[in-house]
Amino acid sequence: MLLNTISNALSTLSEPWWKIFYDFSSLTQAIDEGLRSSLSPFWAVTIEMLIIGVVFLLFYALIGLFLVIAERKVCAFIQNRLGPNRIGPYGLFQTIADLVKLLFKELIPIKNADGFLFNLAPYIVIIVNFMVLAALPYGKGLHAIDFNIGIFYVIAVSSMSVIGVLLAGWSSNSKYSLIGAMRSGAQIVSYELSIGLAIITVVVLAGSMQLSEIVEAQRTGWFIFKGHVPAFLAFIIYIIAGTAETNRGPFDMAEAESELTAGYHTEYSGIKFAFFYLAEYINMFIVAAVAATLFLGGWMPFHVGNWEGFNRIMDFIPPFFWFFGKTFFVIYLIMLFKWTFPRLRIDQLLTLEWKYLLPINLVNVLIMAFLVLMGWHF
Amino acid sequence: MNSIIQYFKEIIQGVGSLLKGMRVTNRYFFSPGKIVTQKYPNNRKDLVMFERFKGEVVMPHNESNEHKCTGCGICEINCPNGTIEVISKTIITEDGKKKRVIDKHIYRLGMCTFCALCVKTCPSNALAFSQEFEHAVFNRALLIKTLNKPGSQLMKGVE
Amino acid sequence: MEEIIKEVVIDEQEEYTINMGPQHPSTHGVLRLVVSLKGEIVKNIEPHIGYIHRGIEKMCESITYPQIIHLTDRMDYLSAAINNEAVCLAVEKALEVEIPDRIKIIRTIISELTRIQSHQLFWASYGMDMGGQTCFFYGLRDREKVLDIFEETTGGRMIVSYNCPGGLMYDIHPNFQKRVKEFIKYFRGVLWEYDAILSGNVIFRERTIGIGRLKLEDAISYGITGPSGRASGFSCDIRKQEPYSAYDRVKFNEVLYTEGDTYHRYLARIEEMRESMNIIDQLIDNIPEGPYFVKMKPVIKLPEGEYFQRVETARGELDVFIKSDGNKNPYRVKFRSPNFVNLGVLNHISKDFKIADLIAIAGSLDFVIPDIDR
Amino acid sequence: MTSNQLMFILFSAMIVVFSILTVTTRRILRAAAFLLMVLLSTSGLYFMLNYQFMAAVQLTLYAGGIVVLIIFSILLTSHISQKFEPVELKKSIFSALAAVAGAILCILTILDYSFSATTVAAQEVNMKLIGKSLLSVDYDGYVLPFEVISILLLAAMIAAIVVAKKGGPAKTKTPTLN
Repeated sequence: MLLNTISNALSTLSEPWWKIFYDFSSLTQAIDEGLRSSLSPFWAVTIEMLIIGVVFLLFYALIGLFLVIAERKVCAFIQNRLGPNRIGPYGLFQTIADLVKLLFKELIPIKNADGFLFNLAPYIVIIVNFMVLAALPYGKGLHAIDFNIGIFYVIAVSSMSVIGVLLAGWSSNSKYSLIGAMRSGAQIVSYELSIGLAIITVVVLAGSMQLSEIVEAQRTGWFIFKGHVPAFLAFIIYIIAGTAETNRGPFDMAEAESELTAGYHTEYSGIKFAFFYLAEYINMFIVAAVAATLFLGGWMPFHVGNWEGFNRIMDFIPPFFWFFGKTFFVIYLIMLFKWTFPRLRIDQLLTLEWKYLLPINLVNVLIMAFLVLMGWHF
Repeated sequence: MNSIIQYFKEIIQGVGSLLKGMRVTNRYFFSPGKIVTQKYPNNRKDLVMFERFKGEVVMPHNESNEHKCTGCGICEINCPNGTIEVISKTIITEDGKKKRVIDKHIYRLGMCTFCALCVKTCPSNALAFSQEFEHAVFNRALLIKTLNKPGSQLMKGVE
Repeated sequence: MEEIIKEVVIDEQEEYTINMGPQHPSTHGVLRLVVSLKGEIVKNIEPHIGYIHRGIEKMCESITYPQIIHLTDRMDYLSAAINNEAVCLAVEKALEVEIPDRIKIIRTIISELTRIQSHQLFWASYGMDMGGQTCFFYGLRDREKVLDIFEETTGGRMIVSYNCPGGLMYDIHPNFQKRVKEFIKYFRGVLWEYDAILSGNVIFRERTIGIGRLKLEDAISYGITGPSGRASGFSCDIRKQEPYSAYDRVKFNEVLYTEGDTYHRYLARIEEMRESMNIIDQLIDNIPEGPYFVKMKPVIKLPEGEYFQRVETARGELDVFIKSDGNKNPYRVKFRSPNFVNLGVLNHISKDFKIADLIAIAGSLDFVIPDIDR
Repeated sequence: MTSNQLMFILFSAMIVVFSILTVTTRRILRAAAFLLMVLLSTSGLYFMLNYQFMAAVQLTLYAGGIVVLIIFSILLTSHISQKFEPVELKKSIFSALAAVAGAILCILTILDYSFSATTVAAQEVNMKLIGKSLLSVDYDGYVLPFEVISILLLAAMIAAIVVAKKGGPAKTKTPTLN
């Protein structure tokens, strides 16, 4: 019945199917109308929620698996290696095999651990990820919720992922885990400031917190070009702070394997470990996606002034692909950080935040506000 | 004022050094020709080991199943950890003389440290290293090898 | 943040201990460090060794001199050829054998190649300790080329067993000179990457400069040798002080720094790779023709007495002491291994630093655990 | 029943259950975790009301800020094996009475107020409006409370630094953050 409704809805689409890639709103509206016409509002909403839930579950798993293999391949190429090359063409199914392995692995119970919190922690991290993913604009009209306060919501929700890490570290009843959790707590809490301020710089430029409006405001030019130096600085700071926020790259103090073996998830095994592992990659995706949305124009194609022909060609690439292209570019940057730099020490990490990023950021916001007041941006 | 200049100088120098490192890694990412990985089990056919590679000790036999081992036991004496055991037997040759020849030359690959003393000290050059390096077996007993082939004989002219 | 952790420690204890090892990613083997921590500050380190003790010195008493060589390979497996050389030199000294130039020069080249590959692995694993995993693969990529040279000539990659009393096991491979020259050319070309990725990196410098400072007098009194000692200004290069093999005929600088911190211990090794390449440059074209071994008696018996030989391995001074009672087996063999002595200073220089610094300091001392335990 | 009602019931049930769990659990970090759930459910209610700004503030300040702070201080001070003693009977009776009295008072007050059903659909609050009123000096502007709270927080921060510094400078060779 449900499938019928959806296929009916699809058949009412006036445009050819590939046009969907340019504007998803017609598709989503068609499904919505189809459901509402044949069902009571309660069931219509429930089914819509279910569809979105399933889509995000799939999306989450796919992105996670893809990013893991991507990271392994990227780091392999950086290090003059081939990377996974056994399972599937070019080893592309390696992560699926890994996932299956992790699913079947024993979940080792920890003596004297706080079982409830120990089991809860990975889910907190995962749920937070889902909540953020729902608010991102993936393409034109491809938006689960378009909040008025979009970007504020993203910061608010992502600030909670640290709780999962802290709980995991504490409840494992292991010293390595506890030190890892402490470090990551200090790190995430302080780098949130930088992320927030970098985002505020963009919000000042855009004049809105709604993600769809922010993207729309970049129709005439991406913010990284529009807001010249301050926007560029904010972008750099955002990338650095975002890398730190996801416990990655040179900032992976929380799991520093040469010091703390694996930090806060030392004691986790099997699928619960996989949750943390996956969450780290989804976090990276979120950071990159937000960077792409705020600074690189989201799903907006790249336009240059009045080169009509060039702009026309750019418009041919669907917005969906623009979004993911930009996101993966930022992800590549973040991976490059991780595979190039040695790890910082915990006090250097905090020095970097409080002595360098934060003051520069504050001044940067001021400059940006001044630019916007004077109307000096493009 | 000086400290402010210092502050920004530090930042610029730091970022510069980071970019330098990223240039190296980025360049390698985009140069797939530099990949050094060998796809090992796939390249078995054209994988050539160096001729001196110490894979395992073997006793070369010629076409007529003859080896050069006289059973003197010098390799056994020289082996630092008892890897080699030479079991000889006495046979009566055609002209009626008693002669000691090798019965079994036992080589325990699992204990070998590849010091090459046996190969080097062998007076008749009966032993050599092969380039075989895939030694993994499921049963440890398979690592105990008899180097002289069944029915093999001492090469003519080797004493 | 640090402050808070320091004062309100878990379970209201002042200090708590963490077992680092025997299995830990950054102890490079089976070293166990019992670390007392106050927050993240290291208060005391107690190394527990012996997890890989094989009794090499005792084993030497029951085997002949040529057989000892293969055991020395397995002490400091990264300086295998240099360890071999030490025993060979001691035996040759005892027997008063005149060693031809060809052997001396080949030994020196192999030793310096060993030193280079050891420092390459140091660079690789040190980068890994500091969290830069790419260093590990670049280091191993370059080391592979040295190992190929070894494999072609000696038949072994790490465990070479190339020296023997009276000379060498085999003559050098015909390709040897060509390949060594190719390697030197290649390695000179990629050494700047080492600086770009690690030495010059601001994060790395911040993490190592001024950390784990070892004073000159401490270096001398603890007997820290090798690049770690020379970074503190302790001129302890045996190659300069008691030249053996062909070191008296080459020109090279002893890498000396005065700072003695982690960064300079690291830098000393990088510079030593350059110096080693200079030494090889001077020798590689001047290998005279001749035999590759001196004919020795089939059973080597050392005259009664005590014999001593010092060599400079990649990690410091290796001393071999042989006491012979005239038999074909030594009466007693003692190795003064550099790693065991260098480990002794770890507690002294890493006190009051953070646990992350401990990793950096321990890494910069460049331990090879089998050499500590023997 | 509409989906709105269902969600409302779900959220309120979560709030009630987790509140009770928060005060009855004998492990301190679990209490913090349950408190987090309560705060999350509350912000869920705000989201239902389409009052997203408030919901996000609830998330950042309470869930992301206060609870993290609480958990952090628990991490620093208590060990995993610590449990609270069960409360004495007398104490629990008194606190139950106090709670019931408080609940009765609240319920009476709520019942006293006649909630007129509105037909207007919930509207999203304009962000610009919130921003302007936060910085306005008019009668309904919030600039004065905003500043007062800022000064209060500043004072608290300075006090925290002073308290933390009491032990004297750390005797470490590396610079620590202060």
